[in-house]
Amino acid sequence: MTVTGPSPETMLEMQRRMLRIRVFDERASKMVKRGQIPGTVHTSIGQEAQVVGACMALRKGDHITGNHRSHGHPIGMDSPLGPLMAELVGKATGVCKGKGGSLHLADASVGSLGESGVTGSSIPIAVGAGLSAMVLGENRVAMCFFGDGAANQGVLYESMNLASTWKLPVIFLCENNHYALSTPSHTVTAGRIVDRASGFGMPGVRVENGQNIMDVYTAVAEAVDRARRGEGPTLVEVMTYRFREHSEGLRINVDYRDAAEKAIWLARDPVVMFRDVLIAQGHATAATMDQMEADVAQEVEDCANFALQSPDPAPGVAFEDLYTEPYTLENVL
Amino acid sequence: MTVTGPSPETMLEMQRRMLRIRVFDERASKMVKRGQIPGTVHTSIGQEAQVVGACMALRKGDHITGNHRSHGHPIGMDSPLGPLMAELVGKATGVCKGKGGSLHLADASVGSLGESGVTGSSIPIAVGAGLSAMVLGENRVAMCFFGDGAANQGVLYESMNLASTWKLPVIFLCENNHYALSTPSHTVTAGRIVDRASGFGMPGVRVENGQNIMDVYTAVAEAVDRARRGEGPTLVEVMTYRFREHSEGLRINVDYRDAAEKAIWLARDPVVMFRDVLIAQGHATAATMDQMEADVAQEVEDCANFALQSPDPAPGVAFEDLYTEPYTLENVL
Amino acid sequence: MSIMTYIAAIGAAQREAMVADKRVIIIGEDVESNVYGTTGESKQRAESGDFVHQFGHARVRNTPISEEAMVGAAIGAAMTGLRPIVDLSYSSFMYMAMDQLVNQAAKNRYMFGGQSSIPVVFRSAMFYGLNTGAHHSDRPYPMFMTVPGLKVIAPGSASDAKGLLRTAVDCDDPVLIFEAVPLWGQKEEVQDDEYWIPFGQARIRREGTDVTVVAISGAVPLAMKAAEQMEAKGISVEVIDPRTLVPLDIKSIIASVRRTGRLVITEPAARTCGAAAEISALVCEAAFDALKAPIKRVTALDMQVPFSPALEPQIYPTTERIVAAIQAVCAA
Amino acid sequence: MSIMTYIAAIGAAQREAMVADKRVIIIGEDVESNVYGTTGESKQRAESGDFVHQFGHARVRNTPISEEAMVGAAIGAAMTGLRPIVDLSYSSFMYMAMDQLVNQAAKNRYMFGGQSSIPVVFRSAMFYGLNTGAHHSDRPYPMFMTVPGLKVIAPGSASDAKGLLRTAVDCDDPVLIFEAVPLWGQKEEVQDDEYWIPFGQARIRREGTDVTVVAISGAVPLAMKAAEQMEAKGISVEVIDPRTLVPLDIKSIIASVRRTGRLVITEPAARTCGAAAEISALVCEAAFDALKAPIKRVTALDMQVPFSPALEPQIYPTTERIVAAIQAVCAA
Ligand SMILES: Cc1ncc(C[n+]2csc(CCOP(=O)(O)OP(=O)(O)O)c2C)c(N)n1
Ligand SMILES: Cc1ncc(C[n+]2csc(CCOP(=O)(O)OP(=O)(O)O)c2C)c(N)n1
Ligand SMILES: [Mg+2]
Ligand SMILES: [Mg+2]
Repeated sequence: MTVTGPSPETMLEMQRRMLRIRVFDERASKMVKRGQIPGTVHTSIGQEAQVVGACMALRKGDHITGNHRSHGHPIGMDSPLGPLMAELVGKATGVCKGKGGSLHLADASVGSLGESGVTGSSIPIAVGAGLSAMVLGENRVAMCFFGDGAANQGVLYESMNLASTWKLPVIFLCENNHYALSTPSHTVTAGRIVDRASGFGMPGVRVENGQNIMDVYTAVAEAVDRARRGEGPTLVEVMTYRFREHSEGLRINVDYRDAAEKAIWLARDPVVMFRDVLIAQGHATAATMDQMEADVAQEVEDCANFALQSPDPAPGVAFEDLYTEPYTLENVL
Repeated sequence: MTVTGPSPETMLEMQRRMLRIRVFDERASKMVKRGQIPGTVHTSIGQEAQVVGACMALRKGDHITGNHRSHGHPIGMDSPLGPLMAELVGKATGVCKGKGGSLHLADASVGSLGESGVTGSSIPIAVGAGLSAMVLGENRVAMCFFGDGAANQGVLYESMNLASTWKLPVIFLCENNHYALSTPSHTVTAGRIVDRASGFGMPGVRVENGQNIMDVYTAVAEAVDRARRGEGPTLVEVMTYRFREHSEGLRINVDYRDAAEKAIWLARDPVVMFRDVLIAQGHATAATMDQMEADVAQEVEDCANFALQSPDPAPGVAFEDLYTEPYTLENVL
Repeated sequence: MSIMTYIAAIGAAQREAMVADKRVIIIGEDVESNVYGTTGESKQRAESGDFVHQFGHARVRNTPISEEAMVGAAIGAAMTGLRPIVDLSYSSFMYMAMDQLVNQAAKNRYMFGGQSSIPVVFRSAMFYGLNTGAHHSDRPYPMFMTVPGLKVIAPGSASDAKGLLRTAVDCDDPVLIFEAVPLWGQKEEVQDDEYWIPFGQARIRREGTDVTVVAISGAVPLAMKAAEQMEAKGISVEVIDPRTLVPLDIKSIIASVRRTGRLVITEPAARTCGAAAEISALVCEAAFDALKAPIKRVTALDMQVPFSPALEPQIYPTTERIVAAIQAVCAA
Repeated sequence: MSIMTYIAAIGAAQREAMVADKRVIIIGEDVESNVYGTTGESKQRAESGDFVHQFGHARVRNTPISEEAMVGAAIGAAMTGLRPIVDLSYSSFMYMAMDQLVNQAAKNRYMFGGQSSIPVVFRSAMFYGLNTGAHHSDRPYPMFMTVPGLKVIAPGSASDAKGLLRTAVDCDDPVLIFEAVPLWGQKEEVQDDEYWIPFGQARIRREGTDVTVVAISGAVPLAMKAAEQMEAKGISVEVIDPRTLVPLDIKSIIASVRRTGRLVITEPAARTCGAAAEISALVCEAAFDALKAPIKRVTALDMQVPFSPALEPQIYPTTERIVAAIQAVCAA
């Protein structure tokens, strides 16, 4: 069976989610600069097609795990923005009560099991979600997002081998944005990541133009479909690019990405490109797109205000959730 | 450049080393049964061609690391047997002063950096030896031995990627004896191990008949030659079989290896087969082979007596070598 | 009641837990063939006692040698509906999975504000004193005590092992259970029916009035022997086994020290930053006024484990060293 | 002499070591571009101050994100002629390499009867108190103190950092150096020429007669502030920084406690089984008779680290908590 293309409604929703990531991350970046968000954030700006194309191939009940480049994944699953932004700001209304922050988000309401600040570390968690699906006979799929840098961590190959031998419904989604922090992928990665799949008995698919959301969606939907049929995991490598620095506020004075390369990729803006597609295919007009962008801008405006106006977590919240039973200060002091 | 075949002398030395492993391990097995060797040992009986064919492709100055199936590797590098057997017995004259035992042997005199009781754990150590060779400009090669079971440990893939990107002179030698303890390789391993090489930008070679020492030698010699030329690492998977139980004294009442399979492999005894080859090719006669076997039997007899008659390590030896500077009991009590 | 070995009690608890709750699964290397003896009545696959036969391959699963993925998958499975028991065999292999244990198992629930719970049990066996060498002889439980979010238990007897393992499986938090292999063969009267021993409740193995000996895991029988020997000398020794180290029943220990005024702590782990150090520090903080003598620790030495039988016994606590410590604190 | 920050002192020591010995190499993620600021004068690659320019790519190597292989390769390289410095960046990432650190670095020389030595330095930074969340805020040095065979150091100032790192690089055993990022920006007078500070020698940061405060790593400046505040109140506080935890200069600590009769220990690690617990136990064993009051610990709580600035400061020791502890032991 092949996957039928997405409906116009789905395509419009894709654009909406890409916009939500774009505007949310742009706002988060500003809020870091203004000191409204403590620490730092890693934006998915430029990678929206790769994120949303993958997430839209999933359905309610499926699970995802992710990494430090974290907001895009839950937003791609349609997380409400308010609790996410409140989490970045460290407020009581944050999706993790202000205890996780940007790098360590989870939103159970959309199947997000957790973004891991430790790269690669959340990969086997998704394998476990696949295991429980199989053992409990629940027809769900688990997808883990990780970068080209994390693709050099051994746990990925242990996880691929385990998922493959057990034929678990898991998608290994490699976000290849060509760099791990300041390190060019080709200088630390032997061979092509996608080619590592076959040695572990699973198909490997590479989306060469990860800026084109339809390409990403089609490839991932095929993999998800395969997983649901009980045929096991797939490795999907999506070629993309981050438009901004590794993390907000980070200053690396070495030009590790050359200007020409940057220019080429910046011209491939997934949000702009797909807007044109939607209009060209008659699914939208400039006016409806402008409206959508205005709506998203308003939504992000609201979530930022919600976050900034929310109260700080009460001091005692720091001492909750270490264990399932209540844990009093007396225990820890 | 292709590797020229081994000289008759080399071929005779191959047989001698295989015999030394065979008889040494048979003796060690008996000594475990008699309670002369504490703990257990893992024999390489049946895998002699795989071990010696690989070791003979190396030369003095090269390094090896290994695993719990440990004696074969240093013997393959021509370790003196006395200190090895004394180590298994836990004597002062042991190659590690009686502090390592069977699973944790090292013999610096032949370039053995250490057999690791923790499977897979010695793999990156060999990568480090390759790194020092390159940085210091020393033309040596490092080879790590690991099993089909260890091939599912992530550290192998991190190590292969690192050696490959840095083009280090490292040979990854997988001893595929089809089982990890009681677990059939195919039940826990997706795809073929050899096929995992290409995804990490290195050649993978599989020796289908690992009982034939010439096949093993040729394949490994090519890989070593490549490494010496500065062309980087190779993964060599050698198909073989262990003739005995996973470890001596271990009793698993489940027949995890079926009789038919066992019979086929036991008929492929590398020591018997190569003896016939040497005679058929006129490099030896039945008489010279009998003599070699008698000499090795005597050598093993002597090493066993040496081991049994050697003194126990002095109590204080337990408190040496934790650090390079002397460490007195006062520090630890 | 029946007389049962420690390892049989572990097996019994696993079987009971598998019967009681379909969400419980066992994963690990060679669990299907029952290599380590806790997933079958005997090692005979043919027998009905075998876990694979009783519960099926879906719930009793051999894993590749991939500790990190195995542990991570167990955590992910626990976050999504299963209650896995992971058999890590030797404690010395836990380091392969350290990131998953420390960064995922211990932190996820907390970091994510309680959105998930992680009901998973990690079993490992401390094979020390058996000439297995430094790669197979670690007693690393203190390392895990330093990690908030993990529960760490170390049963000292068969009956404790059964009741505590049941509690561990029913616990909604990650639990690490450390079994001392020198105890595996030790027998004790064990209830045949199901029972659960709550965490954080020490067991007073022997009452006494002159000195308190806190003994952990494999050190418990040594402490009991030492107590008998001292009794002959007219010194009354109270032996307490905390049984669970996180949470730790410090109240019972302090109450005992307030009665006796003297404390010796013995455990098979190395000295530096061990459980004994923590207990010593807690007592010194909370019951300093009651102390009549210095607190003494009888632990393994800060040394790796040598293979030779001529060397290895020097590393661990012995009845003799415990006796000497008791005499020293009683003389003070 | 010049005024230097802690992180600049680390960079200076690395540069001196690279100049002094061709066998010294630096490997780690993003070391070539000097992301963390210890492999270049500034972050300007163009500048001659940059390590890659000065020493070349063969000796300053970016690694893939493969902590386990990176650490293992460094160990193997150290066994065969190099003296690597491994930059592991955040301490919280060390768990990925735990097996290599514990089973190889700490055990190889011992298991193999001294056939090899392992001169390697593992640098990692404890980024706590900076709202980086639980995956980036660990202070795990006590975990490594439990492993015989490793040396564990935690410099508390810029001058100590420079001298101790030089000693670490010249040491023939594996050394783990934990740098507290809250100290990275702290300045101190540092000798411009080369010098080495021996391991196992505590530094008395301040002499005093009423109470001894042992302060570790990031807790040192807090203890110094507390001491000043107490001086105003007429209480004379001696502040000791052990500087190296394995080996530990317990003799100097005991000597001080014998003078003052009172002890407070403060450190940024969690309480259970921390360095403070070990020091407390050692002092209670060796100087019980000299103690006039209970030993108090002021450590991080046994809690994971929350992200929110409204929550995180509650987790760590503060000057206020140290002051309270000093007053408590002086009142006793
Ligand atoms: C185990 C571990 N090592 C190192 C880091 C530090 N670090 C954070 S992000 C990053 C780069 C990750 O690159 P990639 O996986 O390609 O993701 P990207 O940032 O490019 O999206 C590094 C090295 C980490 N968080 N975890
Ligand atoms: C990290 C680790 N996990 C598990 C073990 C226990 N163990 C020892 S040998 C072995 C099987 C190894 O199989 P393989 O790598 O194929 O080597 P073989 O014994 O077949 O030569 C296992 C699981 C170990 N020593 N180390
Ligand atoms: Mg990347
Ligand atoms: Mg095998």
